[in-house]
Amino acid sequence: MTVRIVFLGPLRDLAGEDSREVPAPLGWAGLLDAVGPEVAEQLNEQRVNVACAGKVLGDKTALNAQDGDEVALLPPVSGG
Amino acid sequence: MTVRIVFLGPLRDLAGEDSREVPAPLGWAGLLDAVGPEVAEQLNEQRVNVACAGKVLGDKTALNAQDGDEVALLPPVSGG
Amino acid sequence: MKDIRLLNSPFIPGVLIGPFTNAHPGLGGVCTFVGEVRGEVDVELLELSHYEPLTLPSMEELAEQAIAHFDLMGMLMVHRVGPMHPGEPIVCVSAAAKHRRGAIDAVDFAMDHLKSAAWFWKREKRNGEWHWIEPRADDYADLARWSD
Amino acid sequence: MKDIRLLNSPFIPGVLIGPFTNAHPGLGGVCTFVGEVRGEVDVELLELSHYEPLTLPSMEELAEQAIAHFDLMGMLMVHRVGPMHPGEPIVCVSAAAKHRRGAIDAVDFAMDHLKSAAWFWKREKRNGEWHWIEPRADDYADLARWSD
Repeated sequence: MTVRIVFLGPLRDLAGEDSREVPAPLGWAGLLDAVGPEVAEQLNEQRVNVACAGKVLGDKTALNAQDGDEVALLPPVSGG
Repeated sequence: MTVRIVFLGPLRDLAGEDSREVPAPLGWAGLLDAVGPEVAEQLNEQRVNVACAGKVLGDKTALNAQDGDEVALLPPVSGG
Repeated sequence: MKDIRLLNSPFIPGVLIGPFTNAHPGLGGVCTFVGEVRGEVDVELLELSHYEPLTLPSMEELAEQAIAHFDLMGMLMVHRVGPMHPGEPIVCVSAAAKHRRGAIDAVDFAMDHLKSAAWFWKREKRNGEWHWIEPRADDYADLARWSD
Repeated sequence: MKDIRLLNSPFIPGVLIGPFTNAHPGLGGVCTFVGEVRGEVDVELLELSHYEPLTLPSMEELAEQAIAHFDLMGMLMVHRVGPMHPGEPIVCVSAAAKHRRGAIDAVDFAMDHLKSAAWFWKREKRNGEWHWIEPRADDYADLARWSD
């Protein structure tokens, strides 16, 4: 009964790991608790997105991850 | 002591030939006379340009072609 | 024809663009943009990471938008991921259309979106240390051109 | 590097673009447009005529303008003349630059000018008869975008 949190890009360095397993279900408050204060501060910024089960959330604070879901923390991108 | 008039694009069909030699010097009035009424009518249109000795004339009515010059009649282009 | 790929190893754009072009008989024009890892003085290595569950689906969706919006016959969109060296192609976008305007605008549109709206994160190694690259303000401005 | 050519026979764009790209180490991006003779239903042959003393000098000047205005590292501009068949490339413009915006805009600029401000005349043979092609109003409108 777990949710996997995935840290992308610079958030990976901040978290010190690629991913972390936490108990399901997982909401916004639980996510902020689980990732530690530094990552939580980034998550509160508007330009950081959250995806759950392969979908980017329009309102990340409405996160409601269930058992087996992957929650991805997506900092600002830089492709091309 | 001649000027060579070159007919480009559709003007070639209208003139019925690729080029024509006429006596030098050649001015605007002489050019209109030399090319026949159909081509002259086209020449009077703003979108038809005239080049003399490899330069497109800003004011084609100021044409003043000397012996050995080539005068090119340039209808609207369609490249690319 | 929609040909969208993520590649882990170097590629030669011409090898992709030739067959892509030939796949669209009757086309009027093909516009192609190839971006390379710039050889800044002290960059040893560049690494592009991505998030698999989002990256390819979002590129597919971007290509579909471009095809519909610019009336394309086809779009090729190839992006490298992983470590790469200066001088290597990192992205290749190609659009085939009946008319040149659609092909050129589609490439412009796709590149702006890949730069600042696709799920890639770039870092570069200089003097043995990794540095994350954030999008430039210019990239956001370029993207905003399409949001009218 | 400025590489401007008029060609009397068919060419393969990739054969030109590979070496052109390799000639600019340190580039950020290369944008290329290739226009082909469209295979309209009844077109047998297309013929492009030009005026030698003006054509190549005006293409050279156009490339110089583009290089200066869009801060290019190089420009390739190749145009077919003479008779050609549907499906054959008729024009290839490629721009190499540090940044993608310059490369894409330069190709856009060069194509608009080649379409309606370079010394080419196009006619096509349909059912055994030649017909001259005039520039479309769209082409003039495209060109006007650059005259601010």
